[in-house]
Amino acid sequence: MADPLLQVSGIVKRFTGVVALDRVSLDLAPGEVHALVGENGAGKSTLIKVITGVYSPDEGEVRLGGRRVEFGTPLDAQRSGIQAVHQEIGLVPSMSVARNLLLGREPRRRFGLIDFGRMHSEAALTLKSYGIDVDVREPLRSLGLGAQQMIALARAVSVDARVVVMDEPTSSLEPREVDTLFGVIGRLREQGISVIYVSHRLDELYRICDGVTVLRDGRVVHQGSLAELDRLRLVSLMLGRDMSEVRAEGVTRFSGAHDADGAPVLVAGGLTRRHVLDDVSVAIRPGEVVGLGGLLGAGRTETAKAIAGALQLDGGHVTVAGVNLRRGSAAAAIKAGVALLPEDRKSEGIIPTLSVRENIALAALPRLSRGGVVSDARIDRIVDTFMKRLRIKAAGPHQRVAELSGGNQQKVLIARWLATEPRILLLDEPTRGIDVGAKAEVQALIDELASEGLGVLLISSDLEELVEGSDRVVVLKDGTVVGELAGGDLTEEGIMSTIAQVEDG
Amino acid sequence: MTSTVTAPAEAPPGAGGRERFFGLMQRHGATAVLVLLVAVGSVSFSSFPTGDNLGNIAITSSFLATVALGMTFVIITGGIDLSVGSVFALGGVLAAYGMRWGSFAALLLPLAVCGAFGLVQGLLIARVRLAPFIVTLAGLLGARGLLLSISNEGATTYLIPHGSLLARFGQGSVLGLGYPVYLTLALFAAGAVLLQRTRFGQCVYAIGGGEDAAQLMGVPVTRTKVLVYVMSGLLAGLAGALNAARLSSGVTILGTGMELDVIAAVVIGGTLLTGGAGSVSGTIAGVLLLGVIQNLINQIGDLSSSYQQVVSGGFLAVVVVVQTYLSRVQRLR
Amino acid sequence: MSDAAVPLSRFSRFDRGRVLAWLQDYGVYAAIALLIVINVAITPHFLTLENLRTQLVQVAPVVIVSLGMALVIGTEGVDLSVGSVMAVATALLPLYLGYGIVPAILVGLLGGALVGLVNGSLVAFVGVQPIVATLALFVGGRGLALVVAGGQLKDILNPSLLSLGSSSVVGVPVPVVIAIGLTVVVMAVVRRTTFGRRLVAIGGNRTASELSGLPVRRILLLVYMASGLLAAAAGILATARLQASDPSSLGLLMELSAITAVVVGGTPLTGGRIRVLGTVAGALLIQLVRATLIKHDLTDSLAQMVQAVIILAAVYAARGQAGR
Amino acid sequence: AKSENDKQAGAQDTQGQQQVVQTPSGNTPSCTISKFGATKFDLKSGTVGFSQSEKEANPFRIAETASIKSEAKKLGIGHLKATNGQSQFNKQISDVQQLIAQGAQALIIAPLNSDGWEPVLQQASAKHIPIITVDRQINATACKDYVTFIGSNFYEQGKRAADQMVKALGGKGKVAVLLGASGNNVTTDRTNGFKDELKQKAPGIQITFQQTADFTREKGQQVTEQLIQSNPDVNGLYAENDEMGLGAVTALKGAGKKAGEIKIVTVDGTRNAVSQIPSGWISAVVESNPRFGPLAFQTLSKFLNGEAIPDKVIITDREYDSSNAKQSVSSAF
Ligand SMILES: Nc1ncnc2c1ncn2[C@@H]1O[C@H](COP(=O)(O)OP(=O)(O)OP(=O)(O)O)[C@@H](O)[C@H]1O
Ligand SMILES: Nc1ncnc2c1ncn2[C@@H]1O[C@H](COP(=O)(O)OP(=O)(O)OP(=O)(O)O)[C@@H](O)[C@H]1O
Ligand SMILES: [Mg+2]
Ligand SMILES: [Mg+2]
Repeated sequence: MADPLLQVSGIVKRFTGVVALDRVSLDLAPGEVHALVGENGAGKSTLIKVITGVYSPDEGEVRLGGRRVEFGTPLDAQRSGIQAVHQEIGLVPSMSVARNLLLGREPRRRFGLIDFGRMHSEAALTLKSYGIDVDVREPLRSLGLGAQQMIALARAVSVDARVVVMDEPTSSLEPREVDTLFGVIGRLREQGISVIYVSHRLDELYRICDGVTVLRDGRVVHQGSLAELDRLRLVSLMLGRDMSEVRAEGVTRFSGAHDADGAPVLVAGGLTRRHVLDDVSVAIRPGEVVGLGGLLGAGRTETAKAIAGALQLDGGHVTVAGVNLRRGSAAAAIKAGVALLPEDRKSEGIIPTLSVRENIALAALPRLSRGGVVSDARIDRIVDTFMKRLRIKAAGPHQRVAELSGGNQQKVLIARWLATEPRILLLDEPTRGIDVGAKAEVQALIDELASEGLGVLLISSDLEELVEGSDRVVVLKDGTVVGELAGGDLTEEGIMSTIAQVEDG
Repeated sequence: MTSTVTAPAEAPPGAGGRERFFGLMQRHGATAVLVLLVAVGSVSFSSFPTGDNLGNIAITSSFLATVALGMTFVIITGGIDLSVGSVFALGGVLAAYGMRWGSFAALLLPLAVCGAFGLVQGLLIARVRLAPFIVTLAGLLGARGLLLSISNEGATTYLIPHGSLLARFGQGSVLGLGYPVYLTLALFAAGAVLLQRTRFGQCVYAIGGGEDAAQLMGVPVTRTKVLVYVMSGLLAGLAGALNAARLSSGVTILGTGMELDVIAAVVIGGTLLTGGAGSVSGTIAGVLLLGVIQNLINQIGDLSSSYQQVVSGGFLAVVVVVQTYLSRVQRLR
Repeated sequence: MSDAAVPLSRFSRFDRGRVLAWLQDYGVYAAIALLIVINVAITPHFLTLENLRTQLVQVAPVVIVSLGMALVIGTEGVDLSVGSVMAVATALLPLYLGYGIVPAILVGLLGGALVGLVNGSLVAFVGVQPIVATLALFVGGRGLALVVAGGQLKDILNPSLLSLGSSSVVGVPVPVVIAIGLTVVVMAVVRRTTFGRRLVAIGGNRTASELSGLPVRRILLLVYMASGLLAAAAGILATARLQASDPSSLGLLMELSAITAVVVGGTPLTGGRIRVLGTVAGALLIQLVRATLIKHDLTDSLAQMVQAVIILAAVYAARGQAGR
Repeated sequence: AKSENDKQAGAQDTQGQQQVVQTPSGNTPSCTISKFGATKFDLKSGTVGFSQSEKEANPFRIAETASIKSEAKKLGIGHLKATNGQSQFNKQISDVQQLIAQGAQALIIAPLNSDGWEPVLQQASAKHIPIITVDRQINATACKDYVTFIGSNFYEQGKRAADQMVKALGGKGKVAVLLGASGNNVTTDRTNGFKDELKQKAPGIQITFQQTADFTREKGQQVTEQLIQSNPDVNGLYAENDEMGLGAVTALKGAGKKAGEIKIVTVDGTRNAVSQIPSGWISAVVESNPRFGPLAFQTLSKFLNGEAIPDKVIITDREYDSSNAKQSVSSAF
């Protein structure tokens, strides 16, 4: 192997008391695609932040091309040729797509003035090559999370870099975009650019990664070539459990069909919002898991939000158990038993300043209090139950939720909604960023909830999950329903071809 | 919505005139209210739309505007600068004090001291990471204290002699508008270019839109924030010096409460206090709105001072409600 | 709401982080202690009961206003109108004293609540940014108070109202008792009620709170009304103590004192977190600083600069809490 | 509404003691309309502008404005345009400029500050508008930049307060001073007059404490509360206005002191303060008479009629002490 391009050695990083990284070392050869795997909270993002200059390590050193480097800021790292796509995207939502893409390297005219005409056309062109066709002048926040992820990616690889670090770049991407991404990684590899790749989707790792580092509780538990490590062993290393135990569990934890019977508990009809949704109708029976399929920007997130009363609509109605919901009121929907797990947990989900405990109790407060006074005992009970049931990894219920790893934050949000004892669960990418172990748990949970009689709407960019988990999948495209698949027709290919058909016709 | 601030945002495909109209309103809500108010004023009071009167509004507003220009940058980064009123007064006193070494020194001294003041505040905010509100509140006290100690607890008022270069600049006028008005316009033009058309400006927006994200994207956050506070200090000092030149003296009792007027002007101009959005053209409109409101209250004439306050608070409420409403129509789309 | 309950076992050996965390949580208290020690050493007649009373009585209205301000700041807002609300309350009082002290106080409080209602409506329903929404009443409120009072300072002669300002309960002056009582109430509201939990959540992430079904607008409205009510209560106490209704100068610059108290006490201006006791401590700290400077007869110029430095030092000690 | 004591001193101040011109009144009258270069106009049909500096929210300003307005009414002056600077100096400058733009033919100004009138003086002299300043002087040339000044001598008031203090203390003791707002001319003059006179007349009296209480009652109370604990040996207190003095009285009462234990001397002569003299809480009050209306318009019409005007019209202020307080309290303002 050639001399390592990037050498990380003996990194220790502590946060008030918690040791997030404990003497972590890692070598990266030029052109190598290196997988960094581990459970939620294992320390992957922290390591990446150390490498990219966001954190400075308490101990240890980073060498780039043999020279020791110390980055004070991400800017220093970028100047040395280390680019990153961070887990929480790390773009500015209020700025336009083009500005986000080209911030800091805008095309300029004389006197250093930015040439907006060229900037917009360049941005549009770049994004087109990644299959993103959007108005680059619109603010970034108007896009779905998947599209934002692609933009962050395009931003990171469109400059000269020596190392590109990707922290869960595919967590919101469809198969089509994943393919685009892998094409990009292939090109980087050919140019001798190294990639550190973090993902909880194991099959992706096997498709593109050469080496692997497995982290557990901040320590390296395995390092070597990925090809030599079979999938089962990888999982057992990550989770720190026996091979046999892992083997017993399948790929996904869905049991298959549920027996949903009786009248639909939720009927949404004619949901319409200009430019976004056009006459979308969905019905869910108790005990049924209905999937929503579609490409980026198909309007799945909007559909879920519309049902939950979180989106202003131009038309349409939502009834729960025969009762019409007041339009545009999230409170009314929640009261009727509709719970929405939002896609963007950072801006729409967690309350970063509050503790795990308070985040979990938030939506269920009316049930957990009497006469406006909260009952700590009841909250403790519920929080305890869900922290155990979902295996939330935190220093304790009083730790600030912002300090949890991404996956654990997601579990906290799921707990928040389960605590309200909903009748209908709208899950927008529920397993996004969750590790294999936890993912299986969440999937099992969805199954279990459905069999307890909950109606579930499942949105997932993981097609396998969608197909395995749903009883029926409604396929959306450009804000309209273009098909519905169930039973034998419900396959990954089926969904893709339904979408493609419309495209042709 | 920063993207719409710069480039003339094209209406989305298929959008009707209605949406284009609201788009325009969102960017120029304060301007629209201003135009309305000027129209009403002109119809109601014959002595309002005269050249003299409008020239007065312009020169009076020009100092507030200069200070507000710096504040606009600060607020877009998500910060705030409460020290501007004191620094404004300090700038004036320093200018008059510096007159003993000539007009040139009289201009340089306030710029140097007030710039340094901004630098210290900026470093405390960006490097030591103290809350801008508190740092600049301390700055408000500190600058006032400095002013008092220079002026012998406010007992000494230094003068800027008639006919000195500085005084002539502060008091002269062409075409019915004072020189400071032209300088302010030039500063705003430069400010607009800096904010909208340079990388520095992009960084300012990015920091306000999300400081952590901006940091991750490689924005020099610390440097940009420090610079923004330096700018604010410089502009407040400059405005103070020019005002002193106009008044021919370093009046010590100026600037108390000015910070709130400045913040109000900036926010009415459509800049979000949470950062990430705003424009300098809006700020001009905001400043002029305040000036016109004040002028109209005087035009009404026989109001007691208490009623004047009530009316001006009421005006303010109506203006922000209308302005907020206009912007929201767009945001909801 | 200190969330520093990370189990001690997780702290490995001596830890810089631990010291920092302690400082962050208790910086204000440390600063107060330090200032008291310094005063005992250098200020004559400092350690007397009389002096303690003076400081507490003077700080009581500031504490009460700051409590309301803390609630507002917890929602990521700010209320500039508190000083004007005090003026409104003090202007209303003498007008209704003829009916007795209780109706007069109720009218004063009502005035404060109404101002809060207007503020809250502008913020919650119209969506105006808090700083400008409350600025309108900051300007207009005092004018209104002066209109109501006919621009006049009026002496207060009603003995029961006066005793509110000057009498004591078991040796503790009534204003102090009231301030302590209100502190306990606000603390209970923040810690123990759904309202309290929700208002911090709104400050932490408004979108998420809306999606979680919280009645965001209603809560915001109530928070601003609470701030108005508390400011009015402070205004009434200050009136009783001054033995005069002086709407032109009562509560001037109170908004800055209150915001400073809240922030120095460790509540970030970015919302999402409220420290009630810290706020009280912040107010005490400012009071002590001012008292020290006055007692040592510093010139105004020096006093202002020293005050600036001390505020910065206190916030530096508690940094990390004070928001970005 | 039903107030506790509806008969409290109101703004109606008709039977009050009018201003008396000091004799000999400074210089000999020398300023005439032709020397000044103004154009004559008929007061009844002309426009007169009045610029007040502070809100009419303290007895002095209330009485001053009321006096000007009622005198104008009495004389049948057609257009009196009044503005209020709300304690912001730049606002007062632009107020006056607006009055000029609105066609004021003569100006009566109660300046907030003595320096900094350059822009106004320039505009007024270009249009030959006569200016009379009341209660505070403008630092400029009489009969050239402005016609004349009518008012008290603040330095003199300070000196007279010192004389009263010497009398009350018997020439020996420790005195605390409650200063007015920092940077204010009135504060400066009343302080300097007091100190200079003490130094000269009673070296046995020491000033051991001086802190600003911003001319307000509340601050006067708070500062006094601190003072009596840190300086328990103080036996005299000079408050530069009545309000601070009354605050000090409240503080002393609250601390269980007896009337006369600390001798208080104040300046202004409001009814509230004078009525504290018989009970002994206040030892003496030096008057600063705010009823400028009659004298101002009398001077103005003399000037317009071509008579010569002195360049300073200094009024005699009364003093109240235990000998005359009871009788004169009804004529206080
Ligand atoms: N700012 C912080 N303060 C305190 N603890 C932190 C902080 N950031 C991370 N941690 C802790 O460090 C550990 C590692 O977190 P990290 O985000 O690196 O996990 P991860 O491997 O990226 O997990 P995921 O797969 O869920 O993204 C976790 O226990 C987390 O709680
Ligand atoms: N080609 C595209 N790729 C990505 N986003 C697009 C595209 N075209 C349009 N968009 C925008 O992205 C927004 C995202 O919509 P929405 O979030 O409802 O989609 P989604 O089906 O949930 O997809 P996602 O997986 O991104 O969440 C759309 O409103 C649209 O404005
Ligand atoms: Mg991570
Ligand atoms: Mg989506």
